[in-house]
Amino acid sequence: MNLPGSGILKGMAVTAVNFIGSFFDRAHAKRLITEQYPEERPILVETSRSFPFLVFDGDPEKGIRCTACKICEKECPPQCISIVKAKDANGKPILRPQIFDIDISVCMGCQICVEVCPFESIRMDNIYEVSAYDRFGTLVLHKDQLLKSNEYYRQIHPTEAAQTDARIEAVRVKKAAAKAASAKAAAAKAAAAQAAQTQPEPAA
Amino acid sequence: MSFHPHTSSFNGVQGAGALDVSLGPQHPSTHGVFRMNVRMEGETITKLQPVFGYLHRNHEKIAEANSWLGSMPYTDRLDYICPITNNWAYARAVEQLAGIEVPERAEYIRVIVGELTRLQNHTVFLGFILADMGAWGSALMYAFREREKILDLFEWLTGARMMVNYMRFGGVRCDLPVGWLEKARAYVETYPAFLDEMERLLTGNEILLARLQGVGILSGERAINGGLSGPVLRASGVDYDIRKVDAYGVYPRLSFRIPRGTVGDCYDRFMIRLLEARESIRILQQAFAQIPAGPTLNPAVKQRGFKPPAGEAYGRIEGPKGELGFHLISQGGEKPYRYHVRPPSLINLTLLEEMCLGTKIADVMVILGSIDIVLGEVDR
Amino acid sequence: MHFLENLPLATKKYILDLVEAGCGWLCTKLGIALPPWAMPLLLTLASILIVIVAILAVYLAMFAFMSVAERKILARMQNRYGPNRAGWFGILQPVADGIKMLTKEDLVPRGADKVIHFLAPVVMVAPVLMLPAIIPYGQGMVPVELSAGILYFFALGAGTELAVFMAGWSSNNKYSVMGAMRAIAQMISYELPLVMSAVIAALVAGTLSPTGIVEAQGGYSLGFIPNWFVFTPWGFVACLLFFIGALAESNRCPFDLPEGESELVAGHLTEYSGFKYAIFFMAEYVGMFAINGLLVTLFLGGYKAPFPFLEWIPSWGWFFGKLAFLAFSMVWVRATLPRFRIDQMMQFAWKFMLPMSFAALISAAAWYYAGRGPAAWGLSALIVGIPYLVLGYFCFTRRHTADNRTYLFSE
Amino acid sequence: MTALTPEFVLARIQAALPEARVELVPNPSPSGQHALVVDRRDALQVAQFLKNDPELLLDYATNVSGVDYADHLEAVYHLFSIAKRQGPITLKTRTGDRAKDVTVPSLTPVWKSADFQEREAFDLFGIRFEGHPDLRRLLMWEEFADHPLRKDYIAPDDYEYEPTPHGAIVAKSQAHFSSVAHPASSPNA
Repeated sequence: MNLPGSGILKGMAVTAVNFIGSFFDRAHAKRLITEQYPEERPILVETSRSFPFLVFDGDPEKGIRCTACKICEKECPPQCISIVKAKDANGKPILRPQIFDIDISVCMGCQICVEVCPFESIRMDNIYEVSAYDRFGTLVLHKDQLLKSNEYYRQIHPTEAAQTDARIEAVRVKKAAAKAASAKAAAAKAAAAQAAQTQPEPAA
Repeated sequence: MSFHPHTSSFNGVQGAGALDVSLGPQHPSTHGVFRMNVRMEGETITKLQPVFGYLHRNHEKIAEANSWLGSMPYTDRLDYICPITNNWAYARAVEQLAGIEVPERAEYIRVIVGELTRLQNHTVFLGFILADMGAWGSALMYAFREREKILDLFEWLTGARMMVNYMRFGGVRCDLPVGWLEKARAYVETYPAFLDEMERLLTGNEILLARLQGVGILSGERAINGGLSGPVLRASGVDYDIRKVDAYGVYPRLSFRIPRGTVGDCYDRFMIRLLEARESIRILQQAFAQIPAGPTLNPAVKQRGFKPPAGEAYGRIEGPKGELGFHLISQGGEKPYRYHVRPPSLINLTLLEEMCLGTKIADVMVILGSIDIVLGEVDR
Repeated sequence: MHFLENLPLATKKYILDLVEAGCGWLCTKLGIALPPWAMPLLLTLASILIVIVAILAVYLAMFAFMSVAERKILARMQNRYGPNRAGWFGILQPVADGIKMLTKEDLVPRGADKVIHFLAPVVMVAPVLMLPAIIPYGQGMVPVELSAGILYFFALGAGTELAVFMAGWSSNNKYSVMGAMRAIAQMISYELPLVMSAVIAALVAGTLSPTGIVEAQGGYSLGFIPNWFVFTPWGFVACLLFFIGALAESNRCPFDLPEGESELVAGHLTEYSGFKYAIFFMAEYVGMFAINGLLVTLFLGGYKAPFPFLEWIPSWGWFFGKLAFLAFSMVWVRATLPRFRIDQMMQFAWKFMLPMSFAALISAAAWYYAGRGPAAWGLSALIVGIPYLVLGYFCFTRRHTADNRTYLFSE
Repeated sequence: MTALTPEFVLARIQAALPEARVELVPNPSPSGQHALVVDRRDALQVAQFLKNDPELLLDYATNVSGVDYADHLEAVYHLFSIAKRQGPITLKTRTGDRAKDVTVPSLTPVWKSADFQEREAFDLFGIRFEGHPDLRRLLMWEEFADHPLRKDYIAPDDYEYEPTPHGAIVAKSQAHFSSVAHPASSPNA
C-alpha cells in the first residue's frame, strides 16, 4: 500500500525531471523538439510532399512533358486540376496544355495525380510557405507557376527523380530502337511499331 | 430572439433546480465540434443528448462520386489521428470485395505502420484524457512530443505526416525507404521508457485515481449490445479483438496478448490503452524481425480505373479506436454504388448517456475522453 | 551588507527627509509659518503614500514577472519553450499582454446585470490590494504593524468570494453561475482549514501579529536548524495544509474548479474580456502572492535566514526568495496535477483537511507543553501521523488505488 | 473466426420460425458474404431469434447501413457473435418503394448499437424505422428536407462554392453570386 500522496509526489518528480531536462536538451532530440520556425527551418525528408508541379526538360515551353491527356484532371479526388489542350494555328489540338491550373486551396496533396500520370510529368513539390491574402485568385496556380525544371525535381526528390529518369531513359532507348527498326522496316510495319510504343503504366 | 434584460436566461427549466446546458459545439473539451444537450440538477446529470453533424461533409456521398482509388485519400480524414488504419480498413474491404491477394511484405508493412498508429493514438489519448481532467497540458505535451517522432517516421515513409494516402488495393503505395526500418526500430526501443514516464506521472496519482475509478461503469453485456468496440469494449471485460478474431493480415503469425479490464470504468479504459500500447511494442518488434523482402504491391491490380466485380462486402479491422469497417457495394463500375463507413467513434458514443447519468458534469468530460472520439469520424 | 539590508528603509527615510526639507524650504520661501502639528501630519501622510506606492509597484512588478515566468516554467515542464518572442527571452510578454488586454473590446452580455458586472472586478481587486499591508517583508519592514494582523488578513480575504459570485451571477451565463457556485462552496470550505492552520502558528507564537510570529521563529536549534515552524511535525503538516488551502483560495490547479476550463469553459470569467478580465487576472495573482507571503510569515520563518552563515543576505531578500519558491511550487503543482471533481474537492476539505488541521492543533499543543524536546517532537509527530494514515486510508487508499485492479490477458 | 454460413442460419430460422419469410440472396462478389433478406413484417421476430438462439448468438450488430436501389430502399445489418466468435451474417430488410412506403421495423430494441446508425440511415436515406425510440435526424439539421444519400438527390446551390478552375462549378457559383467577379473563371467558364 502506498502512502497517500506518494503518487502525487512521484508525478511531481517527473515534471521536475522534465523541467531540468529541457535545459539540457541541446540537440533538441529528446525533450525540446519544437522547431523555432522562422529562424529554424525544418529539414524536409526526401519523400515529403505538398502540392503538385509540372516537370519540364530544358526549355519550359518546348520541354514540357505534359501532353494534356487529362487523366489527372479526371482522377483528382477533389477535382482541383483544370486542363485545356493547346491548339495549333489550324485549330487542331496538339499534345500540350494551353491552360493547366491547379487550385491549391482545394488540392489536398494526395499525389494521386502523380501516380496516374503516364508521362512522368506531374510531380509533388515540397514547398510549404504558400499563404496568400486572396483566397480566390492567388491560390490558383497557373501553368507558368507550376512549371519547374527537372533539375529542381532532382534536387528535392533525388531518389524518386533518379527512378523517373531511368524509366524515361528506358522508354527513350526503346523508342529509338523501335525507330531504328521501323526505319529499316516497311512503312506498313512502322504503323504497327507505333502502336507498340504506347507508354507503359508507371509503377504505382 | 426576444430579449428580457431582467429575467434569467435559464429557459427550459424542468422542475426545481434543473438546468439545461448545451455543452458544445464550441467547448474546450468536447474534442472538436461535438455537442451535448445536458440537463443537470446541481452538477448531477439527469439527461444527456448528444448532437452530431457539425463536421458532417457527407464523406459517403463524395465517395460515391469518386473512383475507388479516389476515396483513399478521403479516408485519411475520417479519424485524422490515425489515418493509416483508415486506409487499411478501406483497402481491406476493397480487397475482400474484389478478392485481391496482398504480398507478404506489404502485409508486414501494414502491421508495422498500423501498430505505430495504434501507439500514437493511445499516446495522444493519454494526453487528452488528462487535459479533460484539467491537468495543465503536461501529459498532453509529452504525448505530442512522442507522437511527433512517430509522425516524422510517417512523413519519411509516406510523404505526409497525417494525410498519408498510403495503402493501395493489394498492398502499399511505396516500399520502405532505405534506413527506415532501423530508425523505426530504434524509436520503438525508446518507447517503453516513455510509457514508464507516463505511468510514473499518472497511474499512481491520487487525484487521477479518484477522477477515473468508479466513473462511467459499463458492463460487458451492455457494451456488446451497444455495439461498442475496441479498447472501450475490452475494458468492460469482453475478450474481443478483431486482430485475433478475424486473424487478418499477418497477425496470426505474431504473438501478442489482448488485455481486458474487470470493472469497466474510465480507469480500466485508461489502463487498457497503456497495456495495449505495450503489446503493440511487442508486435512491432516481432514484425521488424520477421519482415521479408519482396514486392509491396500486387502487380495484377490496376489502381487507376479499378473496377471490382459486382457484389458487396463488409471489411473491418481493429482500428485504434475500435472496429473500423467499410461496407461497399459495387455494381462493377469505376465508382462505388454504396460506400458506408462503420465509424467506431460514433458507435462508441451510443451508450454515452447511460454511462453519464447520475455523474457530475466534470465526469461527463472524462467519460467522453475515455471513449476517445475524433469528430472527423463521428460526423464524417 | 548593512547597506543592502537597510536600503528600503533608508530610501524611505531619504524621501521623507527630502519632503521635510522641501516643505521647510517652501514655507520659508512663501513666508508661511506652519502650525506645529502640520509637519508631522504631512510626514505621516507622505510615509503612508510612499509605502503604498512601494507595495503597489513591487506587487505589480511581481505580477508582471510572474505572468511570464509562470508560462515559461510551465512550458519548460511540458517540454516547450514558452513565450520567447516579445523582447529578450519573452521578457516583454507582460507588456504585450497588457496592451492586448487594454485594447480589447470590453464586452458586456446583453442579458447581464451591467452594474454588478462592472463592480465585480472592482470588488475583487480592492481587498486583494489591501492584503499585503500586514506582511513583514524584512527586518522592521511592515507597512502596517497590526497586532491582529492575521485576523485582518482573513477578514479581507473573504471579500473576494463576494466578488467572484457577483461576477458569476451578473454575467447571466450558465457556466458563469455554476463557476460562481463552485467558487463559493470551495472558498468557504477551504477557509476553515486555512484559518485553522494559521491559528496553530498564532497559538504557538502567542500573538496574532505577523511580526511577532516571525520573531517567534528566530534563532537556531543545535546551532544550525532554524526554529521555523515548518521544521516541526505539526508545523510541517499545518504548512502543507495552509499551502493546499492557499491553492484553493487563489483558485489554482488542482482547485481551479470555478474556472474549470475543461468543464465550465472559464467559469465566472466566461463573460469577461479586456480590462475587466485583466483586473481579475491581476487580483488573482496579487492574492496569490499575498497568501504565499502569509505562508512564509507563518511557517517559513518570514524574513529569517535559514542558516546563520547566510545572514549577510538582506532579510527582505530572504522573504522574496521564499515567496518565489512558493510561487514556483504552485506552478509546479499546476503542471502536474489534474483537477478535483466538485464532490471530491468538498470531501477533501471537510473529511481530510479539517480533521488534519485539528490534529495539527492538538499536536502543536502537545509539542508546546511537552517541552519542545525530542520527546515532544516524537509525540507531536505521532499525533499528526496517525490521523494522516487513518484519514488517508479512508479518504483515498480504501477507495482508489492502482493496486486493486487486475487485468486479464488472452493470447 | 469460424465460418457461419447464411445457409445454416437460414435453416435455423426456418426450423424455429416456419412462417417467417426469409430468403437467401447470393452475393456474386469474392467476399462471399451472402445476405439474408427478411420480410419487414417478420424482421423483429427474426432478429430476436438470431440474437438469442444458442447456436447463433448473434449478439453484436456492428454495422447498419442504408442502400438506395432503383425501386426500394434497404437497411443492411452486419451481425457478429462475440460469444461464439462467428460472423458476419448480413441481414437485410427492404422497404416497399422509395417514396411512400419507406418503413422497416427498427431493430434498436434488439441491438442498441443500431440506434445511431438507424437514425443515420433515416437521415441520409429516408428509411423510417418503426419502433425506434428516438428517430430524429443524426447528421443533418432538423429542418433539412431531403435525404442526401439518395441517388436522385440534387445538391442545393444556396451555399458558397469553393471556387475551382472548373468551368461548370465556377459558372454555378457565379450564377449564384453574380456580383462576385471571379478571377479563376476566365479561361473555361
